[in-house]
Amino acid sequence: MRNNRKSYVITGICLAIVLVLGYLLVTNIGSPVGRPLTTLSPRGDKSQAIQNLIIPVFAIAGVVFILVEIGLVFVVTRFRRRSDEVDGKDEPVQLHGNTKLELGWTIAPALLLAVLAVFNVNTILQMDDATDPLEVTVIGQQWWWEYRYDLDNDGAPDIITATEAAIPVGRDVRFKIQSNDVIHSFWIPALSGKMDAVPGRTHQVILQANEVGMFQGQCTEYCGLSHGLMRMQVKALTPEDYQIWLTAMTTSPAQPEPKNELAVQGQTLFVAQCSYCHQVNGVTPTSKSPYPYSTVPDPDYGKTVAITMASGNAPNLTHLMMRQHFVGGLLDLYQEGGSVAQAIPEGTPDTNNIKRWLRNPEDVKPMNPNNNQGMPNYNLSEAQIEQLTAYLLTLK
Amino acid sequence: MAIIEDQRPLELTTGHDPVAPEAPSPLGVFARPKANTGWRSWVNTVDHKKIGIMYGVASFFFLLVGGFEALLIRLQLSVPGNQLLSADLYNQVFTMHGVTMVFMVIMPMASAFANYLIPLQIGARDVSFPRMNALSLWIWLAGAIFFNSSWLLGGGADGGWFNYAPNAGVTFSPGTGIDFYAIGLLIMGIGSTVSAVNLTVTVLNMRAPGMTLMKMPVFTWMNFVVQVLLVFALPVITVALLLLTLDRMFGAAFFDASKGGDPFLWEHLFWIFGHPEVYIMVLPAFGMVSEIIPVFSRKPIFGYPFMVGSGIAIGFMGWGVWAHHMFASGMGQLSVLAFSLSTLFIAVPTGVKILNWMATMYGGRIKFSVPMLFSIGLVGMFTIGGLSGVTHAFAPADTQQTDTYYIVAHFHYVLFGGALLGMMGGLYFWWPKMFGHFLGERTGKWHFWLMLVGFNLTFGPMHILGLQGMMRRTYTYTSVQGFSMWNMVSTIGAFIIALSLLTFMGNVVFSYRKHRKNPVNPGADPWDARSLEWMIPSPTPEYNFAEIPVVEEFDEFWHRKYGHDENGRLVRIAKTEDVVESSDPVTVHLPSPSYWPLVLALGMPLVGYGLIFNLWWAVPGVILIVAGIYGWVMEPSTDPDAGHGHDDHHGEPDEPEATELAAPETVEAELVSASAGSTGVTAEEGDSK
Amino acid sequence: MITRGSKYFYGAAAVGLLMAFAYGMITGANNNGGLSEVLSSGGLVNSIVGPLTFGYKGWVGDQIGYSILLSFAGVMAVIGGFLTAFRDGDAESLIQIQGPGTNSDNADLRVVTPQGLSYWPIVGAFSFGLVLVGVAMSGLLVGIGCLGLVVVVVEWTVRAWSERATDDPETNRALRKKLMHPIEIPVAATVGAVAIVFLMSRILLAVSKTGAAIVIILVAVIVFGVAIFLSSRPHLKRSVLVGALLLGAVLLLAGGIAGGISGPRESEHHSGTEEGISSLTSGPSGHASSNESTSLDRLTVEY
Amino acid sequence: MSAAVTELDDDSPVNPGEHHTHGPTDGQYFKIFFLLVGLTALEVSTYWWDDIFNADTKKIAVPVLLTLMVIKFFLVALYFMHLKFDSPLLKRTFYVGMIVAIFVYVVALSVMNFWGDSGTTHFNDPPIDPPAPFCATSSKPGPCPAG
Amino acid sequence: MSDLAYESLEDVEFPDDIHTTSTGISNEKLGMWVYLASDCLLFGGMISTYLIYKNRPGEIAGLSGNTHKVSEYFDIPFTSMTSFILLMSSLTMVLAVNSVIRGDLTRLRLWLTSTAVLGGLFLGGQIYEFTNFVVNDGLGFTSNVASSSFFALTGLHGVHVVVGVIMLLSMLAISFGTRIRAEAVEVVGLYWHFVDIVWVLIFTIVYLIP
Ligand code: HEA
Ligand code: HEA
Ligand code: HEC
Ligand code: CUA
Ligand SMILES: [Cu+2]
Repeated sequence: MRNNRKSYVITGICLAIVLVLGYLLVTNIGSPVGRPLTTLSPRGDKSQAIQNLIIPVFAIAGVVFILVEIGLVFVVTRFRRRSDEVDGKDEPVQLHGNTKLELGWTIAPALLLAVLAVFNVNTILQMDDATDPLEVTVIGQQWWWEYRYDLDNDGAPDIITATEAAIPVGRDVRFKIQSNDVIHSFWIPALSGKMDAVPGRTHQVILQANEVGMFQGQCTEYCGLSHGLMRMQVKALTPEDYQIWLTAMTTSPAQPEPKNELAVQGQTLFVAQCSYCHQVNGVTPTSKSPYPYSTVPDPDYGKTVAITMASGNAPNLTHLMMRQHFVGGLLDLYQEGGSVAQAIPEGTPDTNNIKRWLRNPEDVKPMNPNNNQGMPNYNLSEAQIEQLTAYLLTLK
Repeated sequence: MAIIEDQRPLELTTGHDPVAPEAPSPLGVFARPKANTGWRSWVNTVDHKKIGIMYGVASFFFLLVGGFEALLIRLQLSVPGNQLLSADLYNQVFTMHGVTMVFMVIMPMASAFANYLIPLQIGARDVSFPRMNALSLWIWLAGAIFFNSSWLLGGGADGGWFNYAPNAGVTFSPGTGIDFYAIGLLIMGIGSTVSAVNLTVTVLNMRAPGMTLMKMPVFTWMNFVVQVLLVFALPVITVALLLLTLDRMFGAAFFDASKGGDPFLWEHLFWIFGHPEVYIMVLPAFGMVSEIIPVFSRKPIFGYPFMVGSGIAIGFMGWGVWAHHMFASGMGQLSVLAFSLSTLFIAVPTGVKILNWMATMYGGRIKFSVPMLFSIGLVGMFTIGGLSGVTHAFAPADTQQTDTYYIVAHFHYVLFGGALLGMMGGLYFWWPKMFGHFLGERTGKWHFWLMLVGFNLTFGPMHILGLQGMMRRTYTYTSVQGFSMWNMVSTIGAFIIALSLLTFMGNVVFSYRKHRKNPVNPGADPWDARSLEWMIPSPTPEYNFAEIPVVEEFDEFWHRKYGHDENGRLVRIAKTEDVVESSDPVTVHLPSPSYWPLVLALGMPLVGYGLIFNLWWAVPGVILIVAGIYGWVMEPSTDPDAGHGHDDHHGEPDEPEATELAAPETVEAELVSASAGSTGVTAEEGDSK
Repeated sequence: MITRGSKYFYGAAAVGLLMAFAYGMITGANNNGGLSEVLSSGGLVNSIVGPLTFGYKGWVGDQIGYSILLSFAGVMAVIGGFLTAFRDGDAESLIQIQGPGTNSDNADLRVVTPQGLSYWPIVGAFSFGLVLVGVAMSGLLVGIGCLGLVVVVVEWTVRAWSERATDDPETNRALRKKLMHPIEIPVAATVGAVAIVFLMSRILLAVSKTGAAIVIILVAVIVFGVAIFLSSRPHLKRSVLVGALLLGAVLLLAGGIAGGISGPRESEHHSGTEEGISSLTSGPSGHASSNESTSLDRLTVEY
Repeated sequence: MSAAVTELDDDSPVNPGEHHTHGPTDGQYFKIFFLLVGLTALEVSTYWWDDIFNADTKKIAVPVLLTLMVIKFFLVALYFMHLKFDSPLLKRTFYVGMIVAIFVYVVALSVMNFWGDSGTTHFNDPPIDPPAPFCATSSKPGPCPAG
Repeated sequence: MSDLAYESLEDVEFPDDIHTTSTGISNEKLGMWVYLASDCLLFGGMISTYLIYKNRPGEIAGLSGNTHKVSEYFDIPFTSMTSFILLMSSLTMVLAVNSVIRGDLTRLRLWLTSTAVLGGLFLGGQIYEFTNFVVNDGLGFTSNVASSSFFALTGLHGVHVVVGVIMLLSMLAISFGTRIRAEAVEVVGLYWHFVDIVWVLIFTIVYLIP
């Protein structure tokens, strides 16, 4: 009796739009190109496991979405009040409910979710599995990450580095996550999910990279001023390259050659000025008590380590130039950029970036050194900056 | 009950009463307030309707404030590397935005409706404790102003709205912003607790004859659930905030890991409160939609018991899912597992609601009035938010999504697309009842469509951004991260929302002007609606019901107008004009206005400033609070001198202080005479508690 | 409306304030090298800011004089405020009191003279005495005395006002109650509670550890027992009740003062008490008494 | 007490119940009080149980104490606070609060590993598992194959 | 309607719950119960905090103060006495309620006074205990998290008792001046007993279970 064509047409159009948009989205948003942090392009087996859960979940959510929204459009257009309708005539049937129907749509979603829950449980249990993991300790602090490798399992770290961690492809890695001040969160989206770094606790994230690559990461728990710029990288190397990296990192860099005068002066300056916080193994004094940089020391942070390898709570710069990024990945150390993982970085150092940092660190990254949070601006002269840069370049 | 029946005619409502000229009181400013008009009548009112309107106005103001902050956020993020806001300022802005929107917009706006409508919907003349009602308004407002005054006094809070420790401790946040957060929320929490107790008791105790619980309108039901949730959720955050205050101001170390404190304690306490809180925000809107959809579909709500039951179920289940905000916190696999599962199933009762609304519309005759548009919008938009909620109920998936814009998208879809859209619909729906004129229908449609489009443009792209890895609470991003395009879209969307809100404000102004020029009363029942509030004239008279209705059915008012024929089709049985109340009240006696709630509330922020800056400032605050409490307790809730002369208390023996102990007979006499004068008057003196 | 009577007080307040500022400024300048020096060296800002911020920033020379003048101004302003609020000296209210036909000039002041007994002068005199004695003996007494004086001033003022507020003494009393009870009752209640708590804790601190447990339960049982005894009598005499209360209060007061004077027991050498012995013989038994002496050293006593 | 008060939904206010009955007499209160005192004395005595009996008795002290605590709690709530005699609505109100509190906080304590608290001064137990036992001679996790 | 009020004294004490509220329970009483239910969550939170921290006096770097648990300093015999006192005060409170229901103002005042005094004694005991911790044992509020949470919990309870005592004394004062309603006494009594109940929990969970 009523003309419902219009309703079907509108509903159909809406459905078509939704489907087309959905298709475009699904095919587009997952692409990692130009989106270093995307969560939809797993490169490791843990992130793949998550992906395997996400896809059916999204699919079902998408189906429910379409059913509800298209249903809504249909109901609303189909039962709209038409211009020729008057109150009191042909009024709607007064339906108060239908218990069976309602029970139905109580139970059906519950069942659906129960099925999904099985996969969910399965994946959760999977996340902590690891075989013969390489263990790396990660320490979050305002606003950078430190990594420690204890190669011989003697409890004392053998490699201390910042910002960029190296792992071998194909091996499980257990990141043991700690924090030195406030809560941070360690996240390499291509490899695994997040894990918070909570002061006083040790958490773990297990991951495995399936291919060589420089994977971007980002601190994701709000941690104060520069939270947004607290980035990090994990570079996955072939096992052979990884060995090369290990060897390089465990041998001390050569002292600057005497004829490289700038660098020698830079070293002196560094020991005088910078060793208050930074450590270069074998060069800076090791016996200083930790700079009261943060007040939330991890149980073993600061006690054992400070004496042997770290002066204060600032990145250990011993092998600075072994890295492709610094300042939490905000700046590149080499002009060729840092997107390709190399065991020993090659290329021309980007001295401009280093100088920019030394000139005014707070210009690169907002920090609060007055409250012991971050690196102060020492108002170095250009000459001093040249010297320091020359010295830093020797740290490879 | 608050209002007794008295044999004298009502003298209160007209405002200017020629019979009783204001007799100058020797007490001057300390005298009991009498004003019925002008700003004073708002300051001293205990009328739930005026209080509701003040809640509404204040929360709308804060919507503009919070929205302004949101616009700043969006401007800053519109292009990569933007320098508009510094990192520090940005952190303050998003924190204040979140807190403002949650505690100063959505919650009080829900309170506005709850205050205004609950007594009307259950057929009462006021809430159970009218003065306490005023108190909760003033305390909340004092707290809100106190909290926002931090902008002028050293900077806003910058710890995020959930303010995780230890970043919120003095070591890492030495400024005063977080003190304002802690104390501001404590103050507002006191206000909300008072109001929650009040409204809980109101719903239980003040219902009209025959109005059993299962005959209450869904809106009242949902608000009842919300009040109960508040009663239980607020103390939890109170504990958390107390501990935080002790940490920050008194040298304790509850959340300071270096001294043995545990940051997890804060997380748990916050989210034990926080998750019920999100349902506290959305259920009132659900209630409104459940009123609007049946009216404009001309069908009863589908599955009333299921609607009520699912609301209760949501309320209960909400207590068992809080740790889904902590899937990435490292609390341990077993906990993650348990909370992941419990969270999944909270989709079930919510789904029941969505589907029941659709079933209500199904087979109806839908009139696309503005309130209905907003309601349909809610059904559509909330579903999106709910479904994204379900996707992060899967814990492993959530470890990829948490703290990204995907979450931001989720909660704006549920908060804006759920709570705010619903309340916008509510405003259009109840506006004629509150103010006696319609909001412009055509402008309203503009408002709706602009809002819907702007909203989706703003928050839709955030799903994509989040999945592409953009983390929340970042004050900037770099162009290589590939977030630029969608952020721009989102910013444009935000300004479309702003435009829609301007449209709304224009609508308010112009429809009022039009009404002033050419007053047309919409009548008691402009929408042909269903619940009791539509039985009484618009705008609602001060006494609400001239005669308390006796309720026989759910949707009582509707059933007085309509029945159905043998096919179950709707037929009219009575003319609306014959069913609605005519306004000639005979026997109404209203609670008298009072200043004390305001006095008491004013003391609170003073104590707050005292704690933050200098304890001496707290002294006047404490004095105000104590004077407020005792002034209140000693003041009869109904002014014996009001309007009808000295009746009640004159029988009372005016005992000179502490004279001899009364002999038993005297005692009896005392009690009798006291109650004689006070059967009604003492009635809401529990108020004095 | 600002009533006639209050105008004088406002005037006095303004004068006092000005005097205080001037006094603070001048003495401040004097302390910092003399007026001319200040004017020439740019210290002017300090000497202006000083009195304006009540000495928070900048200079105020003679603090005491400055404070006295300021307090004078404050008191005058408050009294003025009271008078405005109560419309004292307001022609209209006087007329209202005395009925039509009078105007403010021929109002018969005897009509509005206060009647009835008042204890406040006595309390006032007593407080004043306390202050005097206190000046010689201890700051605490001065404090109590001052507090007493403030109370007297407030109570007396309100009472005096209320007695002529209207021509109906009944109403006047009611007015007074309405105004003062919200202040009196909480203050009295708090003072009562604090007194009990404070005195009791002094007594407990003075006796030995076991003694404390015994004392507190004894006191409680006595209170409890007396209450039961009294209530079990068919007719309660008011005098008995008051007597019991008074006796209790006096005992508590005496005990508290005695306890307070004898000072807290010293945990180590409390010869003769069981506690001292048991801690020697049975050792820590859950209480880290071995630590007590060391931790005691580190501590600044907070009581 | 009338049915109207008992059944929330029947309490049509048109016809509410009569006045509710009052609580116990003074004498009954005294009895309950002495009961409470006795229970408390029993509770306190656990403090010396290891002295009086032997050290093992301390172990059962905790459950005993908790039981006594619950009994005392309900004695006060039901009698002194009239819950037993008042409208069941009040009972429900209070019990809902109590149950929510117990549920929420017990779960929170469990999640924070309270029950397994090792008593260390550091956090209860970092939820990291001990390194999986690994055998150098086998490529699979787990202890070395026998032999 | 109002003649009902004269019918008997029985009805007079609850002048407002006759035929007026939907549930037959007066607003004040219901309100107080709702508030008490809410308070369960408050004390639950504080007790949980204490439980979490009680064994963590925190011997890690950066800690100031005492490294002992609070529980090492408890004086159980003394605290038991204060617990008894609170029980007594609960008894006197119900007696007060019964008195006012009977219309016996004299005994009402007697019992109110004794309840307040007993409450005061309890507080005196608590001050004594705190002073002992601080002065003799060197364990202050900021010594370690265990002590902070202990003081916060018992302090919050103490504040509740203080409020209760002040309410009782005010009630006493009001009973002289104006009329007093049995309902009001009963409601204050509910509060008082709740504070007692909480102490029952604290005494067992905090003091007796080490
Ligand atoms: C009004 C507020 C509101 C509401 C109603 C919800 C509803 C839900 N929320 Fe949301 N949530 C927030 C406000 C809200 N949330 C906020 C503010 C945050 C962020 C806090 C912060 O970090 O700042 C948050 C964060 C948040 C998280 C944490 C994310 C993170 O930080 O990692 C999670 C995780 O599980 C979650 C889940 C859910 C679920 C499962 C629901 C469910 O209730 C949704 C149920 C609804 C539906 C599912 C749709 C309709 C159902 C059907 C049509 C039936 C069929 C459906 C299925 C079979 C699936 N929410
Ligand atoms: C409760 C409801 C609520 C509402 C309604 C909104 C509304 C909006 N929100 Fe908000 N938001 C939150 C709750 C809410 N938000 C919460 C809880 C957080 C988390 C905070 C945290 O992480 O701690 C958050 C965080 C948040 C973020 C993430 C910040 C970050 O993580 O870095 C963003 C980013 O775009 C955002 C944007 C917006 C926008 C554009 C709106 C728009 O819809 C706003 C629309 C309103 C207007 C546009 C106002 C119109 C004003 C005028 C027309 C006049 C102008 C006014 C003056 C000149 C005074 N919000
Ligand atoms: C007060 C402590 C402090 C001092 C002194 C200090 N720094 Fe730093 N420095 C830091 C901190 C903290 C960081 C990490 C900043 C970040 O990325 O957030 C840092 C980072 C750096 C980096 C980047 C390292 C990386 O891994 O990203 C370099 C290079 C550097 N500093 C060089 C210097 C030089 C050269 C000096 C001496 C002139 C110096 N610093 C003095 C604290 C200090
Ligand atoms: Cu570190 Cu965010
Ligand atoms: Cu949640």
